[in-house]
Amino acid sequence: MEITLTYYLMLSAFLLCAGLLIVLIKKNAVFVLLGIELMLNAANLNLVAFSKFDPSLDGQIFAIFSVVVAAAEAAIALAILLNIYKTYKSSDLDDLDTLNY
Amino acid sequence: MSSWLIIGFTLVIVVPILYMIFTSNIIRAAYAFTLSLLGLAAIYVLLKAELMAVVQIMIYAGGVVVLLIFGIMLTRRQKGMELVTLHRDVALGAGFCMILYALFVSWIGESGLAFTEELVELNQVKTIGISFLTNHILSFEIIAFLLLVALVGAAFLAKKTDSI
Amino acid sequence: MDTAQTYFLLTILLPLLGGMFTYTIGGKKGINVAVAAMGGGFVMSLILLLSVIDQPWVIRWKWVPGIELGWNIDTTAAVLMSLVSFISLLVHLFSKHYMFGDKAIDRYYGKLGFFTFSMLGLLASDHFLLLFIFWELVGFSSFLLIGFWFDDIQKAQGARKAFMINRVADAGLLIGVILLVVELDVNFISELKEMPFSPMLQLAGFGLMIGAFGKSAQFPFFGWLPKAMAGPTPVSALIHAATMVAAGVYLLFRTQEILTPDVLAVTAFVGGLTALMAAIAALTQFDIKKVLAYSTISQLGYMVMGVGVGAYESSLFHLWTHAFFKAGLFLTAGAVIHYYHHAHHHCHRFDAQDMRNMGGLRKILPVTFIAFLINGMALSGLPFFSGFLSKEGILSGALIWAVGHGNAVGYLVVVMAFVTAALTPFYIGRQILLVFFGESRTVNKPVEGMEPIFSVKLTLLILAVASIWIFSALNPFDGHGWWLGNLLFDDHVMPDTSHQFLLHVTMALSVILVISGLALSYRKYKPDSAVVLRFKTKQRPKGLLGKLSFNAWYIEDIYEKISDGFLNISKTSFQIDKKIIDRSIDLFGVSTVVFAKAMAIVDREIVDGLVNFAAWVSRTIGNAYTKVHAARVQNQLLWLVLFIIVIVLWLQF
Amino acid sequence: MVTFLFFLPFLLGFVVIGVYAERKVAGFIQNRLGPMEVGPVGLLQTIADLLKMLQKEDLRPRAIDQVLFLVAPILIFGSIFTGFAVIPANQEFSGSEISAGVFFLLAIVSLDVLGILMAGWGSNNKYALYGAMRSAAQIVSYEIPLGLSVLAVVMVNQSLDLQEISFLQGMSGKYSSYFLGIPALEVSELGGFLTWNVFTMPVLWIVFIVYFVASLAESNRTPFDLPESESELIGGYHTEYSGFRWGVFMLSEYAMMLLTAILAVILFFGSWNTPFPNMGGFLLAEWTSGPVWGVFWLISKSIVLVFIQMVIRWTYPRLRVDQLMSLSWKYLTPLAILMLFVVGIWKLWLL
Repeated sequence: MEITLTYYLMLSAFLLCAGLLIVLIKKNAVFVLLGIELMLNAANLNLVAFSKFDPSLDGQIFAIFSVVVAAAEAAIALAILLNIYKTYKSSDLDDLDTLNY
Repeated sequence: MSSWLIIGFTLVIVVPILYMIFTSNIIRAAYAFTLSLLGLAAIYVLLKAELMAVVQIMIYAGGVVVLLIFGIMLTRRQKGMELVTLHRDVALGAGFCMILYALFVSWIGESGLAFTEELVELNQVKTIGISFLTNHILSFEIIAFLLLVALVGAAFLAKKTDSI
Repeated sequence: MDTAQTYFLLTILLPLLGGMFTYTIGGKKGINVAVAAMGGGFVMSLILLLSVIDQPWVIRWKWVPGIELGWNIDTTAAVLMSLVSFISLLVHLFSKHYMFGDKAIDRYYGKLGFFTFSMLGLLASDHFLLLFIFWELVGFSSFLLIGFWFDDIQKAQGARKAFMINRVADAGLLIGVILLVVELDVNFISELKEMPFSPMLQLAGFGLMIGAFGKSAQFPFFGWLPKAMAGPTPVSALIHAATMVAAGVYLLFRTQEILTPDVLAVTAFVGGLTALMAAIAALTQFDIKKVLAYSTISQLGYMVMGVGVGAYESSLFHLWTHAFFKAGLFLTAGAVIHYYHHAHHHCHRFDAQDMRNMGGLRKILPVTFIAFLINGMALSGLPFFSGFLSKEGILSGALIWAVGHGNAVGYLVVVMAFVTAALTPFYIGRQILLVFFGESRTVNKPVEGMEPIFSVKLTLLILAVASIWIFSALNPFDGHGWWLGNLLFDDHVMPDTSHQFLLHVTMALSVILVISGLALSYRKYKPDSAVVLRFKTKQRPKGLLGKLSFNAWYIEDIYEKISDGFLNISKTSFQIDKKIIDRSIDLFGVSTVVFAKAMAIVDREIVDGLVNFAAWVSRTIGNAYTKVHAARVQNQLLWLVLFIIVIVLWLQF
Repeated sequence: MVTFLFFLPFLLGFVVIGVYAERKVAGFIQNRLGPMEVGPVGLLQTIADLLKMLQKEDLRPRAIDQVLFLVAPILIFGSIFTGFAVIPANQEFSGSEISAGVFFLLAIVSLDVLGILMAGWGSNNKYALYGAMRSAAQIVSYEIPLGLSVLAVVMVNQSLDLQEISFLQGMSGKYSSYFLGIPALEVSELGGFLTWNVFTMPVLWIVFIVYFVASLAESNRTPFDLPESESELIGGYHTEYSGFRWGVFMLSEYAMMLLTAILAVILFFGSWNTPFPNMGGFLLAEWTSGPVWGVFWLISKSIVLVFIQMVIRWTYPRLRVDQLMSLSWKYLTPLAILMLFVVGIWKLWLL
């Protein structure tokens, strides 16, 4: 069985859709964060897979950058989450409806 | 051998993700996510991207996931209540995502991106390191600065006082 | 800094610095420093006098932009400055003995230096504002001196009263100064000249006059001077003899060029009236210092009257002679009091100033007696003493003035002046007889060896000798023969020869009056007379006139009544304010509140109701619309995904 | 696979001896004898304890999260043991040939935080959770000075491959090596301790101290053992474990000690190179080099460091949490950054 680029792309698409699904259907904010990370990983997989056929390895470099950005994003998101939890005593996204009224 | 390894590690990725979708236990979901990340790192190794794999383990598995688990523990640690989360709009979300996945699959099939030839071995760490400090020096600096700002901001946001 | 400024600054600052040094360092050495500095100041004032004989010194400096202040030291100022320095030096010397042992003596010398500085500054200042500043400084430092024994509540209150009365009169001076500086643009005393009559000028003149009255203790304000006796006796000598009280006379003398005839007339009349009233008050006093205080007021009345009638050079002359003999009288009185303090130091309730307790001091304090006698004679105006000369000038001036104007008020002034001239020897003779003659009425065994020490004796004798005629004028019968007169007033000293007759009349009359006054007092108060014997029982005078005199025309009670009246008025107006005005304002407030409540109901129910209705309508619509785009992140993401799919499909197909 | 075959038995043996040695060292420091009863001078004491431990009942409290509770010790030991995969044992055998070897080692070892958190959470016990949180915070904090100090060595040797770093510290390196970094003192031919990193680059002594302190914290040893401080947290994250599972935790701790010691030896003290230099006719370095000698030198040097770790454990008192954090963030991290800078300048300008 030949493993081609298509295989990785399919896997990446799966990761993306799974992440999107988690973002959409989970009520807990931490879960949503997990979903977002998953989607970022899908992008990374794509980049790395493409860079396998590229001598300059720019794809990998870009993927490393994106991993770093993901780390920064996770830190900020968690800090915000902690503040939200302190304020609302809940990490459920549906409870954050103060602006609705 | 290699193909079967790839398929095996694909399973290591996919099964935990499916578990994540169906479970309502956040902690277990986080560990499942870690497992899939490790699987992804293995895939990277098989893609000859060793540095990327190590970065994946170091930053995602060692950093981001620890942070996430910390977040979960900090937000739910007061009571001994069950750490579960509820689902919402399951049918709608699943429908949309399936449609999207179908579309992706059809596109990928149509696109014909099916390279198979492989590059010669090269010292990836060295290549990437030189690229970082030559072609991508600006991005490198910006990303470093972004990281610094984000960490300082996160520390400021998460500190105990209420003066936000 | 040129020589003039150096001399001047040394003159006025040396006493201040010496006093401050003493106050800071304290102790016996410090006192010597103060006395030495005062001596230096006196020497400097003499040098200053010598250097300004030819040419007056005028020193000007910019104070704030547009306003110049200045000193003006002409011969008059210089003479008076050296006089003040001299008296102050003597007082410094005398106090060394008199105040010996007082625990706050360093503070005393500090205050003394401060007072001397203020007085010298007052004499030297040229600008009216500067004059006012030093005027107030003099008042304040005299308050400090009078209230030196402030832990005695009576003395503290006396100091306060003296100060307050001064303040009332100072308001007049302030008005006058402001009118002069602001309205009439008259800034410098040395540049004064005759001005055309104007109501403003009249008003300013009255203001200055009131200020001078206050400082010189004239008729409505003379209550403060006896109060000021609360201070130490040397202070009384300093304040009453030469310095502070002379400030008023000095002011009038300096500004007489711009005083209108009306002001002068009032000045002359009030001066005469004061002289008479104070002389009468002095008749029945028992306190040795109060007699002298009323006598001072009386003499000041003379001086003020002299300025009023135009005999201002005689006024200044009288100021000069009076400074010496009155200072001498006070200091000798101080010596007497000192003696009684020590003779009765075992008895605390003893009043060392009460003449009814005294008598027979002639043998115990011979030097003091001689000094007192000479000074007393000078005061009473006996020929061959300085007092005769200067008083002669004032009396003749008044007579000439009255004859010149020919109205009833003028003659009234003359009559009052002559009556006073007869009363003066009477009360001073009474004092001498009561204090020095006969036998002691309390101390049976005279305390020997209480004659003051040499420096004090020297002080007393200097002052006594200075009261002999020869130190004022060569001719013992020439009232205008002051040998400083030529220096001070150029050449117009001699009156017209047409009044030669009046001069002779005055002289004869005054000599007769003085001698008869003295004789009368000897007849009434000679030793062992009935009146004197009665004093052992400490009676008070009886009869209307006696009470009036003893209580000094009840002037202080009138002050009390006035202040009570003011208090009552203010209380009444407070009640009116509280009961009527506040009530009406409260009523207005309450009615406003009620009206506002009513308006609030209208506002809330009708105006707000409309707004609320509008808000309700929009909220209802909004709520309905909210259902469509629910504010849930994930719902919106769901819509987002849907639209992505739709767009993708649309692009694809 | 070779790693598996060589290091796993070695590790087990090391733990048995290490526990015994630790007790003896403690006895020596506290001026007593230590275990004396079982076997000659108590040599069999650890074996006896091991047997007792293995026979214990496998206790599982009812309220635990079964999966996490069971997986946690395996994850911890697994991650640490994976770290051994990249360790070169001698010239011949260089472990897994990953070009980012030392980086991989740090990364995979950092996974044991997840295991600790898993154990603490899975136990469903307050003390266990506190211990786990403390431990995670500590390990994450000390990873930074640790990584920076390793980075300094990496800069000196310009390689992430541990085997290459090892070669550079001997006679067979690619580049010439200079004693104390002075080009006049070339020692490439002499070998021995003269070519070790700490001697060719003396600043690395300071870096080594930073590394050593951080590695103590990484392996949760005294004075940084507050995650499991018995007196406060009754054992920390492994409160609820017993028997064999507890033994795995113990094994992980000793494995971590050994791993950090071996890494220190590889990075600073010449890896498997001999300490004896060639001296004229006495070619000591060449006589004492070879595959077997390499393993011997590596292990013996590591055991010296482990001994130092034990001595420190029984000498110093435990730190407070705030002291722990301030030590990491206020002292070690800035010092490591400064040293990185100094080493970089030294490398660029002097060599």
